[in-house]
Amino acid sequence: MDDLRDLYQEVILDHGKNPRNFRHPEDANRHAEGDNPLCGDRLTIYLKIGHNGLVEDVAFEGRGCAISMASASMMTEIIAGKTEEAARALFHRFHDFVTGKEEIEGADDEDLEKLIVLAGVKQFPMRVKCATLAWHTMTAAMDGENVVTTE
Amino acid sequence: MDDLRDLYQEVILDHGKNPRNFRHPEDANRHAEGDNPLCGDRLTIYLKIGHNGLVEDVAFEGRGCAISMASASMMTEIIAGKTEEAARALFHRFHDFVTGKEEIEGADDEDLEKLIVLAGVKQFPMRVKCATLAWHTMTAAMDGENVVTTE
Amino acid sequence: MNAALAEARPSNSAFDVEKVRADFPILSREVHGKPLVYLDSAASAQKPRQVIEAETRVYEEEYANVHRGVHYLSQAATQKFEATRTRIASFINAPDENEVVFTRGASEAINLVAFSYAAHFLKEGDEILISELEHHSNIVPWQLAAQRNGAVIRAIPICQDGQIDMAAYADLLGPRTKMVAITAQSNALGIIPPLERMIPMAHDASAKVLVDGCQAITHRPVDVQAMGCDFFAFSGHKIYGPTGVGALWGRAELLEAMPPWQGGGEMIARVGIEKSTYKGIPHRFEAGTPAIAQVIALKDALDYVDGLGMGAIAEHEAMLLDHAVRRLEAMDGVTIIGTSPAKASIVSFLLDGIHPHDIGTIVDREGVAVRVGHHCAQPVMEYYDIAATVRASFGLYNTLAEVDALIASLEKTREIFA
Amino acid sequence: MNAALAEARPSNSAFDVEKVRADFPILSREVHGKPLVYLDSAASAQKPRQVIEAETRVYEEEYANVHRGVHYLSQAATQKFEATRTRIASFINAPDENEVVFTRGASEAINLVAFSYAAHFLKEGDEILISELEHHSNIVPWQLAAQRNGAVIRAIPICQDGQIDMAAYADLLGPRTKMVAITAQSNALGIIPPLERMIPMAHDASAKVLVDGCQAITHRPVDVQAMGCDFFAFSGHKIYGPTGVGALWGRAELLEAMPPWQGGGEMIARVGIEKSTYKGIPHRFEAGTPAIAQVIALKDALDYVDGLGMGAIAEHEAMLLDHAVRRLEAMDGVTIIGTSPAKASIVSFLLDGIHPHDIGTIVDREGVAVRVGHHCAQPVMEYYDIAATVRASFGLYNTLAEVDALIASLEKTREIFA
Ligand SMILES: Cc1ncc(COP(=O)(O)O)c(C=O)c1O
Ligand SMILES: Cc1ncc(COP(=O)(O)O)c(C=O)c1O
Repeated sequence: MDDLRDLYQEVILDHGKNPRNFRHPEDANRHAEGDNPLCGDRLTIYLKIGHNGLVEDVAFEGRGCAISMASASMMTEIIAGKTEEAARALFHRFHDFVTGKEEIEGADDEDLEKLIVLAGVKQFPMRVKCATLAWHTMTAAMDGENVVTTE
Repeated sequence: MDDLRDLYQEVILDHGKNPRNFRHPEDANRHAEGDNPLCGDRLTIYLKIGHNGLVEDVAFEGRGCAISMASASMMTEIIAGKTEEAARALFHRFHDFVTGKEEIEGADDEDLEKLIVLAGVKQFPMRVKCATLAWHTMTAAMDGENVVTTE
Repeated sequence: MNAALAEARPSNSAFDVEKVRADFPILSREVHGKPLVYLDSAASAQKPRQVIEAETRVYEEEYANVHRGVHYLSQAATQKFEATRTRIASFINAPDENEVVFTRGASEAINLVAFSYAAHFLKEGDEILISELEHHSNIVPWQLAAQRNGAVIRAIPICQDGQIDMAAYADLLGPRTKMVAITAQSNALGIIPPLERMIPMAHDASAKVLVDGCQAITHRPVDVQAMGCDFFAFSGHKIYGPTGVGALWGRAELLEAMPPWQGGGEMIARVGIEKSTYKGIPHRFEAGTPAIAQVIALKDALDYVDGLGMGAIAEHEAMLLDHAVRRLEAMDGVTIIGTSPAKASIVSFLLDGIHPHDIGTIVDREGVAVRVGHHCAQPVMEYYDIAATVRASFGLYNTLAEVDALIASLEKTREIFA
Repeated sequence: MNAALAEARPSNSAFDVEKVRADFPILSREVHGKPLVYLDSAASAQKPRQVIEAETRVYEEEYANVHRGVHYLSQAATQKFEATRTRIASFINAPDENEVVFTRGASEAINLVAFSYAAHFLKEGDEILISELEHHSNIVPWQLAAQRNGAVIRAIPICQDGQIDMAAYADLLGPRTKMVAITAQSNALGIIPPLERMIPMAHDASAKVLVDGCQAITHRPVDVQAMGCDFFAFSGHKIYGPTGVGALWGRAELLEAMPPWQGGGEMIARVGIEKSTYKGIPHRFEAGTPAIAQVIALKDALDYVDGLGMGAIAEHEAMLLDHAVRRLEAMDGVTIIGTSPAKASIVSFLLDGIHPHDIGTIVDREGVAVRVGHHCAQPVMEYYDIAATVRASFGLYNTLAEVDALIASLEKTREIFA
C-alpha cells in the first residue's frame, strides 16, 4: 500500500477533488483538447498569452482521474505568470522526471519541487500519461494545435 | 513398402506410362477440364454421346501423376459403350469404394473388379482425389459443366 | 430480485469450481504479493492446461503447413486443423462445416463481412443499423465499408437500463435497411439484447443480420440455426482458447456469393499473373498460412467448456453476478450502469467521486484485475455521459470469495479517497 | 562450381547441428517407422522448445489482453508484446519500431499494403510490376487491388535459369510504374533476385517497392535500410516462430499517409456511431485483439536464430544445398529447375518420367517430407511448362545425412517405377 499512499497523497486528492482554475476564461486566446483514449478522458486547456509571451491566464475544463485532474490543477497554478518558454522548459523537466529519466532531489527549482508530489506515478507506468496529459495539451495549445492524443 | 506396392501395381504403372485413349477425338460432343489445384494437374475428358445416351467414344488429354493418369486411362476403357447412366452409377460405386464407404470383394461387377487395382489409394487419403479426378471430370462433361476442381 | 434468484439456486451445485481452477495454471499466481483475482475475462479469458498443452502438442508432435502437402505431418496437421472446423460447426449448430471461416478473431470476421458482403451488396443510401451497445469492432468496419459505397450507418438507441430501445428499432427498420449488426451481449454492460425478436424483425424488412457473438458464446449455448442470424462472429481467446484465432460463420448461400477479400496462398484455384480463379467456401476466405496451432487448440477449448456444460457454466456465472450485484448495491455511492435484468457475467459500475482509472490502479495492488475505461464501446459511454466505468467480468473459474475480494478492494479504495 | 564451394568450406564449422536439433522436439519423432527427415521448412519451419515454452509461459504466467488495462497482467503482457516490436525493428534494422505492424503473416501484410496503399494511391492505368517468381500471396492481393482501382498488373519475366530478366525489367519500368512487388527469395526455386539493383531502378522510376521477405529472412541477415525497400513483409512461422503471426515493416511517412484497412478495437482514437478517428502508426493498422502469445513468442524465435547467428545459419544451409545439388546432379534423369547460382536453401527438381506427386508419396514412406506441387507459384510453373516440382528445402536443423536420406528415397522411387 505504500506505493499507493505515495501516488495518492493528500495534496493530490485535494487538487483532484477541488481543482484550481477549473473554468473557461472568455478572453483565452489559445486552447487545445487533450484526449486519453485509454480511459476516454478529455481535458481542454485555455491559455491567455500576452504580447510579451507571458501566460497571463491559464485554466482548464474536463474530466479525468485524480492524477490527471491534480496535475492539470497544479499546472495552472504553476505556469500562470511564466513565459511560454519557461512553461515548456518546466514540462520538459517534469516529463523527464516522471518517466524516470531524471532524478530530482529537493529544491533546485521551486516549481519542480511542487510537482514532486506527483513522483509516485513513477511506480505506475500506465499512469504517466495521466500525469502529463494536461502538460501535453498546454504545449499543443501554445503550438496552435487544437487536438492532442496520448496513446 | 507394402502399401506402396499396393498403390503402384504393375497395371497402374503401365496405364500411367502408356495411357489408353490419350487423344482428342474430333467428333466429341462433350468435354470438361478437371483441375487438381493441389498439384496443378489438369485433364480434359472428351465424350461422344449418341442419341440413345450411349458413350460412343471417350478419350482424354492432360498430365498428372501415375494414379490420375492410370485412373483416367482405365476409365476410358471401361465406360466406352456404356450408357451415361451406367457410367455415372459406376463412378458412384467406385467413389464409395476408394473413400472406404463400401467394401468390394471380388466379382459382383466385372467393371468394378478391374478398378480394384486402384484400391491401394485407400491407404493414401491425399491421393483419393488423384484417383477420382477423371471420373469427376467425366460426369461434369455429361452435365455440361466445362470446368471442375477437386479441392 | 437478484437476492431471490441467488437464494433459489443450490449453493453446492454440480459445478466444482475448485477442480476447474486447478486446470488454469495462471490462477495460482500472485500479483503484488496477493492472490490473483482475475475479473477481466470479458477482455480475454485465461487458458486451461488442456488448451496450452494442445498447442504445444502440435508443435512437438504433428506440425507442418496445412492443405498443401502429401507428406505425413502435413496430412496429420491438416486433418486436425479441419477437425476444429467441424467442431465449431457442431458447437454453434451450424448446418455445414464449410460455412465456418477461420479468422484472427471476431474483429477480422466482422471486417470480412463488411468488406466482402457489405461493400459488394450494399449501395449508396442503403442503411446499416448498429446498436449503441456495440463494441468498436462491430462499428468501425461498417463505417469503413460505408465510406466506400455510400451506405449510411444508423444507430439503434438504447434505454436508460442499457437495453435496446425496441420501439426505436422498429421505426428504424425499413426498405433501406440492408444489414443489422448487433451484439448478442454487450461487453461493456453485460446486457443481452432480445435477438429472438430483433432478428425476425430485420428479416421481415429483408435485411441481413450479423451477430457479434464474442461475449455471448462464452456464457451460454449458441445455436445459429435457432437464432436465425445470417452471420455470427466470435474470438477464440475469449472462450478459453489461444490468441490469434477466431471464426466467422455465415450462411453458405451468402458466403458463396461473396467475392474474396484477402488474396494469397490457400484461397486460389488457379493463378495467372493478371487473373486468378478462387476456391469455393470456406477456403476462398482463408488467404495465407492460417494460425495452425491455434486453430487446432481451439477445438480443445470448445471441448473443455462443453465438458463442463454451457448450461452449468451459465448457472455458475449467474450466481457470481447476482452476488456481485447484491454486494455492490449494498455499498454506498455505487451506481451500476446497465440495470436491465437481461444480463450475464458482467457488471459495470461507478463509485461516487472516484474515477474508474484510480479504482483500477488501487484494486490492482490488492491483486484484483478489473477493466476500467470505455471498454471499446464509446457510444455506450456517450449515452450515459461518462468517460469510463469499472467493469468486473466473470469466467467459469471465478468464485464467490473473489467477488468478496473485489468488494473489499473497493472499500480500501474508498478509504484512500476518504 | 558447387563442389568447389563445398570443399572450400570447413567440414567442422562452429555450427553444431546436433546441438541445434536437440532444441526441436519434433525432430526426434518417426514417420512410418523411419526417422523424420523434414525437408519442408520453406512451407513452414519446425519450432525450437525455446519458442514453444515462450508461448506456454505467456499463458501460464502473464496473460491478459494488451493495451487496454491498468492491471498488472495487462501491463506485463503489453510490455512483452511491445518488446517484440522493438526486437523485430532491431532484427531487420528498421529505423523506428513504430514502423512495425503485426499481422497474421506475410499474406496479410501484403494485403494490407495492397488495400491501404495501392487502393488509395494508385489510379487507373498505374502499373504494378510483379515478377513471375512470386508466391501467390504476392500476386493475388495486387490483382484484387487492381480490380478496385483500375491499375494494371505487369509481369517481370524470368530467364531459363530462374533469375529475373533484368533487361525486360528495365524496359517495363516507366512513368506509370507505381509499385514493384518482388520477392527477396523465390519459395519455389530458391532463386534470389538482385534486389540491390532492382530497388534503385524502381526508385529511379519513382515507384515504391514492397519486398516479400518470407523466405529470405529465414536464411540470411536482413537490413531494410541497406536494402532500401519501402515495405517488407514476413511470417513468423517460417522463421521458427509460432503460427498466426507475421509483420509488415513500412516507412513511417508512407504508413502515416495510409488510411486504416480493418476496423476494430485498439486502432481507434475516438468512436462515434457514424464517424471515428484513428490512432497513429502502428496501432491504426492493428484492429482487434492481436495474436498476443504468438507475438510474444516470436521474439524468442528471433533471439534463437540470432543466437546461432544468421551468417552461420546461411553457411550451414549453403553446405546442405551444395551437397544436395551435387548428389542430385549425379543421379540420372534429374532436372533441377532454377539453376542460377544466386540461390539458397531450396532445390526444386524433376525426375524423368515420374510425377512429383508420386515421388512425394513414396519418399514420405521413407520418412522424408518434401513438398510436391506448384508451391503456390503457378506463374513459375507456367514459365517452365510444368505442373509441379519436387522441392527439398533446408532449415538450420538439417544435416548432410538427411540430404543423403533424400537421395536414397529417390532411388527407391525409381526402383518402384523401374
Ligand atoms: C515467398 C513467400 N511469400 C509469401 C508467403 C506467404 O506467407 P504466409 O502463408 O505465411 O502468409 C510464403 C509462404 O507461404 C512465401 O514462401
Ligand atoms: C462484444 C465484442 N465484440 C467484438 C470484440 C472484438 O474481438 P477481438 O478483439 O477478439 O477481435 C470484443 C472483444 O474485444 C467484444 O467483447
